[in-house]
Amino acid sequence: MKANLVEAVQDGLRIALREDPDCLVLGEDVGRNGGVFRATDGLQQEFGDQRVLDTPLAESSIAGVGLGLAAAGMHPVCEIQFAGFLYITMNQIGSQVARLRMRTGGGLKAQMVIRAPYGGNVRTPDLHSDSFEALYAHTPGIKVVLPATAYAAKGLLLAAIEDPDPVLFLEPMRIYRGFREEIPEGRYTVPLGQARVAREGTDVTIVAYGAEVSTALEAAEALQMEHIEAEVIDLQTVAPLDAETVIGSVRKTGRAVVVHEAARPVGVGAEVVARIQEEAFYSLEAPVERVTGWPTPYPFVQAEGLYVPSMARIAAAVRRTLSA
Amino acid sequence: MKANLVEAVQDGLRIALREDPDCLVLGEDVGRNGGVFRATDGLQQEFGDQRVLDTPLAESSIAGVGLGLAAAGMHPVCEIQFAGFLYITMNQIGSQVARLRMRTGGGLKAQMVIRAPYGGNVRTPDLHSDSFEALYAHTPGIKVVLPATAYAAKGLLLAAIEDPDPVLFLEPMRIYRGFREEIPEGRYTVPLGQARVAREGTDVTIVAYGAEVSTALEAAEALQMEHIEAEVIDLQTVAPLDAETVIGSVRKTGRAVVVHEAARPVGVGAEVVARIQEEAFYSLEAPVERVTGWPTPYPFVQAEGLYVPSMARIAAAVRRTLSA
Amino acid sequence: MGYLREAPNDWEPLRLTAEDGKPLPEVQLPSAETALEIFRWMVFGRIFDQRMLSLQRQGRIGTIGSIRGQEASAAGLGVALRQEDWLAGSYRELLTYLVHGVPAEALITLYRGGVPGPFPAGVRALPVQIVIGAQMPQAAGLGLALKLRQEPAAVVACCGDGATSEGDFHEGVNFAGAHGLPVVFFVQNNGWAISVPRARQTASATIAQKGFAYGMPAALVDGNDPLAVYEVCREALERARAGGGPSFVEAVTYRLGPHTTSDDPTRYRPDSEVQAHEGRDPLPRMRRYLEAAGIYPDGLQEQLEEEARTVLGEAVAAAELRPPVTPEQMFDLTWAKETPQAQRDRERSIAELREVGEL
Amino acid sequence: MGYLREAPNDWEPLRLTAEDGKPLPEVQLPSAETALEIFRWMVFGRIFDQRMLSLQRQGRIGTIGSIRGQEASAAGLGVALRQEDWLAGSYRELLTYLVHGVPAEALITLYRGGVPGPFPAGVRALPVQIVIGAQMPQAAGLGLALKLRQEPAAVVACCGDGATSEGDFHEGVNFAGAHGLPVVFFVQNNGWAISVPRARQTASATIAQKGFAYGMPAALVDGNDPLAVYEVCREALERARAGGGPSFVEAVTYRLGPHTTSDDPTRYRPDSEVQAHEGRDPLPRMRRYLEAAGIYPDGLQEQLEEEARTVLGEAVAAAELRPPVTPEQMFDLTWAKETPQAQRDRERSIAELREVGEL
Ligand SMILES: Cc1ncc(C[n+]2csc(CCOP(=O)(O)OP(=O)(O)O)c2C)c(N)n1
Ligand SMILES: Cc1ncc(C[n+]2csc(CCOP(=O)(O)OP(=O)(O)O)c2C)c(N)n1
Ligand SMILES: [Mg+2]
Ligand SMILES: [Mg+2]
Repeated sequence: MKANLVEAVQDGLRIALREDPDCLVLGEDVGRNGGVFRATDGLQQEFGDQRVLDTPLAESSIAGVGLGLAAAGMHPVCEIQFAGFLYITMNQIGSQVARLRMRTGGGLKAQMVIRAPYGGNVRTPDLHSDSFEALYAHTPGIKVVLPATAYAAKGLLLAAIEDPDPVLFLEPMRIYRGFREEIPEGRYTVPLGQARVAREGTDVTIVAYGAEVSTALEAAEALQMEHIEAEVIDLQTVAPLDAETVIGSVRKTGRAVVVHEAARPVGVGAEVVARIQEEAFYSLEAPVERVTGWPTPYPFVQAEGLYVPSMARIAAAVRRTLSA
Repeated sequence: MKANLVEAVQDGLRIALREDPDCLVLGEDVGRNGGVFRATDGLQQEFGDQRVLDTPLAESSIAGVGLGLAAAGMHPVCEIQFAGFLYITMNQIGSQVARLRMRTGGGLKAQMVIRAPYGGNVRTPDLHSDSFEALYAHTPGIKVVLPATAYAAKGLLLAAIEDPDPVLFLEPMRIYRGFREEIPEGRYTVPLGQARVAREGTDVTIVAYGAEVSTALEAAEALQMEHIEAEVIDLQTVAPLDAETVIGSVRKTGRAVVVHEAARPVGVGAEVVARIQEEAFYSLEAPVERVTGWPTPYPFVQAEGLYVPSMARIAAAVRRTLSA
Repeated sequence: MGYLREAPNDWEPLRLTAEDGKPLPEVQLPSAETALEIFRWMVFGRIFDQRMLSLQRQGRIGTIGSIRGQEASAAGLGVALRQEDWLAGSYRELLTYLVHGVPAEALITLYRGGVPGPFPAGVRALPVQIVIGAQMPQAAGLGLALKLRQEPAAVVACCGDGATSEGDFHEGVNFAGAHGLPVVFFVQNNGWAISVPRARQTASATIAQKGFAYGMPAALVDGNDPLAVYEVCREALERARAGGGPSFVEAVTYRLGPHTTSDDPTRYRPDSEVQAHEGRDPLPRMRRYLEAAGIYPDGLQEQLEEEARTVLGEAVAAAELRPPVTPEQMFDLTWAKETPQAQRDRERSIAELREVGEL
Repeated sequence: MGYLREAPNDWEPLRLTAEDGKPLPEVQLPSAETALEIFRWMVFGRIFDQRMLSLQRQGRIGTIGSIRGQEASAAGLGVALRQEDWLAGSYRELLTYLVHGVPAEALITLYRGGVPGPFPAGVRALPVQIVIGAQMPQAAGLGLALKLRQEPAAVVACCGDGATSEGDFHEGVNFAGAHGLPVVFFVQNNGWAISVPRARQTASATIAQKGFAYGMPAALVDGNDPLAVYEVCREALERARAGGGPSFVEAVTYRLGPHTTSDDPTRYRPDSEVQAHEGRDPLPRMRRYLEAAGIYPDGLQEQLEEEARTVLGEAVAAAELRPPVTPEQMFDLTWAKETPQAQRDRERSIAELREVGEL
């Protein structure tokens, strides 16, 4: 079937609801409205309002209710309407969901998924464009997954729902409807914790995830004209980070550029750089570059195009590492 | 005067309350009880219950009320009883306090300090030992400060209270009463955003902050027996990070070890490593090592002594970088 | 058995006028001047809404929420405020912001993705809140500042029915209650939180009675009766300014338009419901009141509409003349006092943009 | 003027027995068997508290909260629970955890800084919560699961008076109300949240009436009258199990001991207050009831104390025999399904510890 990213998410949810009687979907406006991005469109009609549930407007409780459901053996998929509101769920997820297994000596598990659209350059209001994966990637006990394609979105989501650990699933809003691609009908999974080589190359490694994978691939295409062959790694899971795939690539290329749209300081990019220099130090021929959001809050819409890493900024960073 | 770290904090608060009529202190149990660590002991007696205020048990409102006070021109110092509860304040601080200036085009300022004791190895209950500086260091718009000595605690706190930007001030609980030192009477400040060379050395740079500075210094002393001269940098402010001081040291030593007790992935250590390799790449003779908490939640008390970086682990990392 | 006490359900919304605009018996009404002032702002709000929706359709501003149908609540509250009072509201209270002195140009700039501030000197308002509920504890903080400084002023903290579910709503109202702060909590219950109806937001019979849970007096008011809204707010605000502490007001109204320009309300609410509420539009109701009271000059509405259009035309023009936000501005607005390293980092970011010609 | 309605203040705590232990007129009392069961647990709680405080003083466990004075609430609630009900409580409900089937050894292990779980099969309880209020939405989630699966069971969500100020308290109770979930919210109002007295926590006249703000029935009960607590909880739990939805109970009691072993209550509350409450100790009150009812066998309390000491002695011994937590266990407990990289990272951490002989 052909699907764009948000349709792939919807298809994944439908399959989980059909095949797993313990699965249910909850969040703000996920019911009759089908979610503000239509990710849950039609699900309440098909599965009823007991399995596709509108919640009160209260994100901490969405996560906390999810924990309770999971503790009772269900497999909730909670939607947070925009990733910016993941600040509000930080306590329930960080202090509770991510630690339920530890605190109960493995007696209770938090098999649950928290989905949220994330990212910028879509001219949304205040706090609707933020990328908070780093906060949760610093929070061991929850896996953090960001698909970059429709295929990965469905496969990773189904893997996340059946994973016994809690998973934060961040969907790149900017490419929700960016492109349609052929994806398999029915259930398939893409393994969590495994990066993917999105493009092979020999001269430099570009590490990206989510919406920035497309931008990185465009940069790689452009660089090809300059006879630069960039390898593009799509992390897919940023926690636990699949450092090995990145290291393997950098050992080959000797150079790397890490890309994300979240603010620069203490972002996932820093972790990737730290890993590379820890494990591929002697292969490195130039400093690893980071192309990221600035060290400022996510800006006003009029400036956001300059904040989110562009193809040009990625390409320039590649050139810098090559001439270093 | 002689003071330990918590007494230095108290002295700083007293001076601010005396000299700045707009300053006030609020939090849970800060009044008659003087704070669970006595950091506000005696302040309510001296300044009354209008300026030293017990709040309801609700951390998000402590931060949010702080914002309101600051917007009206006051200089609140909010206490969060333990840093573990900074998860709860993430939304008010991240989406509100850190962005008030931006959102109002500079019209309103959030001149406020949020204090919290942080860190482990003190046999406290669940979530009372966490270090969440990385979450806030990834949140541009708020400065994140962690004193390592009584002298710095008072000077940095007074600087934070008079700084026009919001400051998260994390006090190392483990050394609250660890040692007494001579500190000046009356007002003095230690500048924010500036790291400090805690010990000079030539062979390796150890970067630490908060309670781990003492441990790093002990490690440096031990290494001296092996004729290794370690330079110890106390970051003092982790956001915005004073990379220049670190870089300067690493340019000299060619090797570095970064230490913190927070969980390893996407921690402040990763940022320090990224900075070092970005700006001192050609001086580096070995991979920068990180000695940190594990990639797990903060553990049960019985295992915490192995989680928090010890002198032995720091010294071993130094030896590894030297033999790399 | 039978120890549990059932939650009471004994509220009637306060009204000063009937649907036909006629005053109810034995009520005290605001002055003609006040009534006209409220009407003027209601008309301004209606035109502002039209204008914003049309700018959005033309791609000249971003997503915006419609305020149509809620002008009585917004203007009744706004006119009851004094200059020295603080306003803490959200995207649904744009009209109250305008009444309180925030220039239309600032709001248009905000929705153009620009820097909306600073507001003019003396306009006491927090930024237009987007994070639902976050303004509530902040309002308590403003109230605490007024109390500590013994200023005879009040704070009004506005939110929607959906917002009452948020933890921050609770913490903010409770704080103000516990410390007896001069804050009026004003909930516009417009029936919906995007697609979630009021009844599924909370099982409480009224939102008004939530005030009791925080130990403060409360009122339930017909939010389409601007005079009732005005009088209730005036009482609550005066009480607050006089040191009488916080209070809680639920104004029952209806959102006639979509939640925002990205919303399709036909997915979740029946046309018949909307039609019924169109018949209760507060604007003609207020006009009927003025007419019945004999204080409606011929052609007033048309004239006010014209005036509003002129003011807004100028505001749009001014907003569109503002130069777009630069990265430098974003850095300037991140720190009031940049550390040396923050300055180096700024330069580095700017250089990166320059290198690729994005600046 | 006069539109605001004052918050009501018309609650009297429910009691089945007077302070002297005599039943009040015309009340229905639980069976002798139930009363004795409650008493047995109250005695167990008292001895447990003594034992934990003494272990703490000996440095054999960490900081612990005292539950003395609150045994009536904790045991009355606990005995009203059925095996299939879920318990979501905090450090102050240790006795309820014990009644509900959590072994003393598990709790002692928790306070020894070890892994307290898993609880025995069939014991439905969330971990002992330390983050104030966090259990409330979780309890709603458990309730939702029971509702969806149509299990005739209930959830009890416990917290303290201070906890009612937290956003999570609000969100959890509201969720249960909005979705009509089988959850009983049980607040032990012990007068203090560390040093903050109940009156400064919220201006609400009672905590009980907060239930109304969520549309659920509520009760205010004398928390030192274990029979009243039991009967109110039984009604609330049965209602929930039968599909009647959530309810809200405030039990007014008093913390006779320090907040925790790190607390010095003389800093913030007068001895006279504590003395007055010592006179209302629920344990002798319950004993007086049993005696007056003629169902108190000679020497019962001493015998129960002895039994409790034996059980606890064994539990302490067993807990102290458990090997200390290893880093490997922490990694095992972080992920149920470790990714390949997580496994490599674990090995690296362990190797680092081995290198320096810390393992
Ligand atoms: C914390 C948070 N969660 C979710 C949203 C998305 N959102 C925007 S408006 C809205 C509904 C608000 O309903 P209500 O409080 O009734 O106000 P109304 O829009 O009806 O005026 C939601 C869910 C948000 N902006 N902030
Ligand atoms: C979120 C959070 N904030 C603060 C604390 C510190 N703390 C522990 S117990 C307590 C007081 C709790 O009071 P109450 O809810 O009345 O329960 P009680 O201890 O009286 O049973 C506080 C402030 C905490 N554990 N969690
Ligand atoms: Mg609404
Ligand atoms: Mg209490």
